[in-house]
Amino acid sequence: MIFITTKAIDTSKVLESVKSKQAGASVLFVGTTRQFTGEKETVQLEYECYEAMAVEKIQQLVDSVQSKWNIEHCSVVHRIGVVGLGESSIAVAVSSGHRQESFEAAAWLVDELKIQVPIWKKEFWADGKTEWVHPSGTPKPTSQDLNSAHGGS
Amino acid sequence: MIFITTKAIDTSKVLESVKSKQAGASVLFVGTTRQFTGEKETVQLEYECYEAMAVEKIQQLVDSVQSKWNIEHCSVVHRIGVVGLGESSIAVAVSSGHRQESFEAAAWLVDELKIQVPIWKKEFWADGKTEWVHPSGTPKPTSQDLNSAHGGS
Amino acid sequence: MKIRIKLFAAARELSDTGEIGLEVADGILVKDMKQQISNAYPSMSELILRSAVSLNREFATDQSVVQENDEIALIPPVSGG
Amino acid sequence: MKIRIKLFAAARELSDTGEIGLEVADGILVKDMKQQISNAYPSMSELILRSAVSLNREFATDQSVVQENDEIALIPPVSGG
Repeated sequence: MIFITTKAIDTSKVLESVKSKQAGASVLFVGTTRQFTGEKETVQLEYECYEAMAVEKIQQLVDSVQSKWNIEHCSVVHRIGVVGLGESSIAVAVSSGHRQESFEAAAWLVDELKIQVPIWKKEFWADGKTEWVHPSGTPKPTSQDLNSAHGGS
Repeated sequence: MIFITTKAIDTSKVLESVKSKQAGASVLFVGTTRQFTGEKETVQLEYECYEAMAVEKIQQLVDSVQSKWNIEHCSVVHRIGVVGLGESSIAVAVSSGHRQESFEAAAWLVDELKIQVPIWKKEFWADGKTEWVHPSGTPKPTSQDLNSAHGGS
Repeated sequence: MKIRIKLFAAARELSDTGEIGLEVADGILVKDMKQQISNAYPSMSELILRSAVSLNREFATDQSVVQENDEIALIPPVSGG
Repeated sequence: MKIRIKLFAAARELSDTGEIGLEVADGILVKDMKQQISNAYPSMSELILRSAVSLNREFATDQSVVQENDEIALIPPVSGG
């Protein structure tokens, strides 16, 4: 299950989507809007994405997870639009025969998603200011990108 | 939330129990009854526990997690009795400001639970045989045990 | 002194009971208590070698002293999760 | 050749549009295209320095060749999750 939605994420459905009798372990990661970053207070976040590319990049990450680890299923759902305090912006679920694979794969997938997938977050601070969050690193082509340049599958 | 139950685990409630506006990340681990271990087929598992000690040991693990990592909340639910194929025997949820803490703490807690908490699993194999799973290692007192000998809080 | 020892999992099945009573010397060490259980219940002796003992719901060492009224349990290698 | 470039997030807000059109040399390299966007939209120039470019939904390098009818986007540093 891979999709991008403007609606609230049903995290139990994301977990359910990776269930398998072959799996002894499932790991669900949920990213939520945090109220404080240091001293600064957030009132809400707003996410924007380049949807066609985001879905393809997420699919590539899921494919990489499937090839790097012995896992059963992997699902990724990202919400866009306004995400209020405590609400979920992302849910990643992975199932595998043994737990180590699910933990590693889920953590890796979230790390990579934050580097490679064209989704952007706008902070709405409590002081009324807004700010697009643009980490210092520039998105870099991966070897996969270079191999499949102009591929776009 | 820490408890041991004979009923099916509501994993979404376990995840819900760690929600916090201070948390940007939640990780839920769910252990389920796997059908195959190598060539051997399982039809169900049955768990037994020394409940008073198990709850205390889980509480100690949760306390350790709270002191080792900067986390918001941590919940552990373990099911005992018969757990059918695909059903959940354990759910561990951790929330934290940032995701790395939740991933590390949840993985550590499950690892330690499997070493330190007096819960035992009986395999019911498809060939009709049954087997208590007793890993080769003997449960070892931790420094915490030695410090609190005859403590029992 | 008279002690009672809780048994679980394979130990419970091998002895066919969830708790056994034993008359032991005052101030007996855990290792000697384990030996005495082994002698009284030979069916458990192999498992006892691989098992820990808890006193008042904390793991004890072989050198721990068993006191009267301690809550004692034999803890075979655990397999929760 | 005439190309169209999708803009997102801060780039979209700085330029006040989700897509810009540009007349560029045939076979232009990504790095030269970025420079040309910078010249045409100075408000984005600082952000462009830190942004990647995608061609047909894959990240391109500075040396990638832009072809007519490519689906082109400027990708500021991402912050999903």
